[in-house]
Amino acid sequence: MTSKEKVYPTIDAAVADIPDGATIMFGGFGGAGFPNNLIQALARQGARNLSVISNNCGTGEGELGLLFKNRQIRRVVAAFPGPGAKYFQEQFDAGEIELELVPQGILCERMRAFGAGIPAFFSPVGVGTEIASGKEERVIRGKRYILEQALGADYAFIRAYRADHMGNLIYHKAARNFNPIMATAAKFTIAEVEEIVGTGKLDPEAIITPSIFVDRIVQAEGKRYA
Amino acid sequence: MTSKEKVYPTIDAAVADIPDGATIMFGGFGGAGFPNNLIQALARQGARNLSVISNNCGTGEGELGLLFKNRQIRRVVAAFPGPGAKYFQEQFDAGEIELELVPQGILCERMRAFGAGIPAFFSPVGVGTEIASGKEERVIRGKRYILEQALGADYAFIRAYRADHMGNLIYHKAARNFNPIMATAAKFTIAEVEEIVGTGKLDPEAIITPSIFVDRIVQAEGKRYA
Amino acid sequence: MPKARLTREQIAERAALELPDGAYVNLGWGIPNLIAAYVPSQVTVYFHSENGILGMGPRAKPGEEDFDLVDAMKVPVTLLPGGSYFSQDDAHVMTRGGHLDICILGGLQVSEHGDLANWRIPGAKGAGGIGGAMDISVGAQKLIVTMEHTAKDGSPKIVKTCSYPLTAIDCVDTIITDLAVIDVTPEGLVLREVAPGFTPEEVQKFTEPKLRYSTNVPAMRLQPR
Amino acid sequence: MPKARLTREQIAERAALELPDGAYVNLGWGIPNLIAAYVPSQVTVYFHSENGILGMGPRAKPGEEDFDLVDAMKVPVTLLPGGSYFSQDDAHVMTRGGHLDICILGGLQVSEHGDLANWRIPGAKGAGGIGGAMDISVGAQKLIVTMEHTAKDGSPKIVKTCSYPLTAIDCVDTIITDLAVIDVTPEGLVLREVAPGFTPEEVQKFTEPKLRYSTNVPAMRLQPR
Repeated sequence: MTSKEKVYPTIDAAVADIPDGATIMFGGFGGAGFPNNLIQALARQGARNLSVISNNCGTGEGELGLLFKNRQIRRVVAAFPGPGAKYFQEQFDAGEIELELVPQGILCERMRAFGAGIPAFFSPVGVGTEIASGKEERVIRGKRYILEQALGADYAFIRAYRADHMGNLIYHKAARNFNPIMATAAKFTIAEVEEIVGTGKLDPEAIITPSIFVDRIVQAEGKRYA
Repeated sequence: MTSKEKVYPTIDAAVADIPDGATIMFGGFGGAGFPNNLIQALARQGARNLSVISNNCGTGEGELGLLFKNRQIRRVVAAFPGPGAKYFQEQFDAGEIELELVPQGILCERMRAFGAGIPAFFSPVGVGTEIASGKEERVIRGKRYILEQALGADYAFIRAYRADHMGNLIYHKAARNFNPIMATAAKFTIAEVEEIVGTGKLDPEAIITPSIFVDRIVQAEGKRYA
Repeated sequence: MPKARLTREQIAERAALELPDGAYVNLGWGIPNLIAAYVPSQVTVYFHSENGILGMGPRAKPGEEDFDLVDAMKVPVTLLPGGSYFSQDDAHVMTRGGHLDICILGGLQVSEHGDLANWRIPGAKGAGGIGGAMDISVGAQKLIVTMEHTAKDGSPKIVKTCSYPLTAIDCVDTIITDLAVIDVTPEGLVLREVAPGFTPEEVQKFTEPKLRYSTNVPAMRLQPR
Repeated sequence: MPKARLTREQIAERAALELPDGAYVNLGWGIPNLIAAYVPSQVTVYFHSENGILGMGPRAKPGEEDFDLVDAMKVPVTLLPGGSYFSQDDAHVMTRGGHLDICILGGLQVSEHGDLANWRIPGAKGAGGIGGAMDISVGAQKLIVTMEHTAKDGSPKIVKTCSYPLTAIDCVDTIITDLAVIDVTPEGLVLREVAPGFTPEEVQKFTEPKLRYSTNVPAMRLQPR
């Protein structure tokens, strides 16, 4: 029924056209909901000089770790790179990677703003801390706030539980995390999913990411946890 | 299991303590999802001098119309009061009601901001129109925006399909509309629902309004459409 | 006797040809609301309604209405397979966030700079109402306005500067009327097609700002090519 | 031999008594993570995890883990009846929007004005990480910090001004340590309880800013009243 076919035959095909220098969001938190198949395909594909937006920066070679190991990443926006992010930490210590550290909820909110057409918003988070450095501060109704900017990307790589052929998505438990918000904040969203079902098979009341936010779908392989 | 009992025995009991001068949000759009039972109970209860936030202002005596007929409302924030809002229109023409007209998406976004702890945000909507009057304008990354303020309320009166005893809610089709966002933007949310089910009976993946946003639940009677 | 302009249905029929396969689309009040019936059979588009529906289908048949499933005009509609429900704020993430490919709205006036006025007649009685049009206008990837070319008193609705309260500035990409298809470009208004039987010069007469056009302006298409 | 301060488990046990029936609660890393086990049986509270869980239950039993259901510390947990899943942005609508009744975080330093430092030790190697603590700190209706009263070198962690990078200013309501329960008030720090066997004067010695206290400061409660 869908006229623009969104389902891709292979994971490698789904990431084949990612250019060097792209900005990519990666879903996932605490080991759950990372698009590990897409990450591994991007490692094979070899795009370099990437900017990435992700809560974490991998665990060893797992999750985003592989892309750091391969030195494909130049710049990071993250809330908690993580002590297990061995390759990131090494390159950060060596001054080879640029890092913007963002409070986790503000990382979410800046992406939501982008997806919602809001260019900037005032926030109470980080007032009086080093996070406020260089940001406009304003008192609104008696409280101090700082101005935060919307955060978008060229691509979102996300992980979902089920997709239909039209691109509607549902997630699994706490593997939902950053995936839905990133789908709204990228120009182009690629989802790896555990199962692809016929259009109309998902409950329209329970769809979390409507098809309008999804450009490409691909069946994930076994590697749920990298 | 819930220690703070949220389920109220009658609709009148659920609105008994609304004070004069309260600011109340009302869900509903296009005839669907209005909390008509709560509205009618509030008419019986008689609170006056109310400020209301609602997309529409009623159709005849239906929906919010009854509260205007009873002259319980002093101030309105709305996107589309509606030509059928007879009592509102009469009192507006007579200068008896103060109206703030807000673009529909910005009405939503200002409520979401309040619920999300965001005091103000820049918006592209209404730039160069009378909506921009008196608002700060700023060019961000080459585009013009105006500053919009968060919009909260003392109470939200909402309509849902099913609740569990803990206060989790799901909705029915396009009757969802403003109800979930208002639940996040009011200090106190009262939901009339078609059915109350045992805690644990709603699919945790499909809950639209988590219990944290709901303070009081009451079984709706037959009057789904006023 | 004046020549016959297009009917409202014919404006809708022409506008339907602007919908590319796979597009996510919002249709506003008035003529736009007639367009869905004219989408060419080989084209699939997905209709968005700002009260929280994506993949909206045709109007519900009499006797099969669900009044919890209405469109933004309160009309009972249906949901197609693959459709979804969401809240009004999420519906406007889609409008304002630039996720809709094409939006088609009615118009009272359009300026040569692409400003749109469509929500209020100056001096009208009552409170008026904005609805979702402002959010839709600023966010649409492509905004088409469908309307009659002139007002009831014969005055042009395509003007140098809108005198009616504005909906959004610099937002209209294309105007489709009962006389013409006109693109708003940085160089001004470009006459792309004229109604069958009319000349560019005749269309110019009913249009306040200057139109640019080539020597051979084709007639408005009314059937899929 | 120095007197025995409370253990980390006893700090958690005391902190659990601050949870009122029906509260929505977020617990942070460290000592707060021990608190859930000590909630009195007659009290029901709902645990929030910033990765998108409300109504989080105990850790999953060995062999029953679902690694798609982990808490903010990557530990496989469970969901109680009435729990729900949502996205990370919605989870932080709850934190920042003031919807959580009580949040309990670990601390490196707390100032007499209620400023909290808990995310980075100055001069530490590596990139550091903020996580959700900043959002949680500014939004909590009530913020409790649980920590040891002094650092490993014996220096006070309750200070006039934090020297560590701040998490949030003016956010802490109550400090619960292995020596005391202290409320942050507009008039300064008020010593509410002292650890069994300690005097207010002894607690003051381990605390940089001046504590206010009455002549009879009760001992810290460790069981439900």
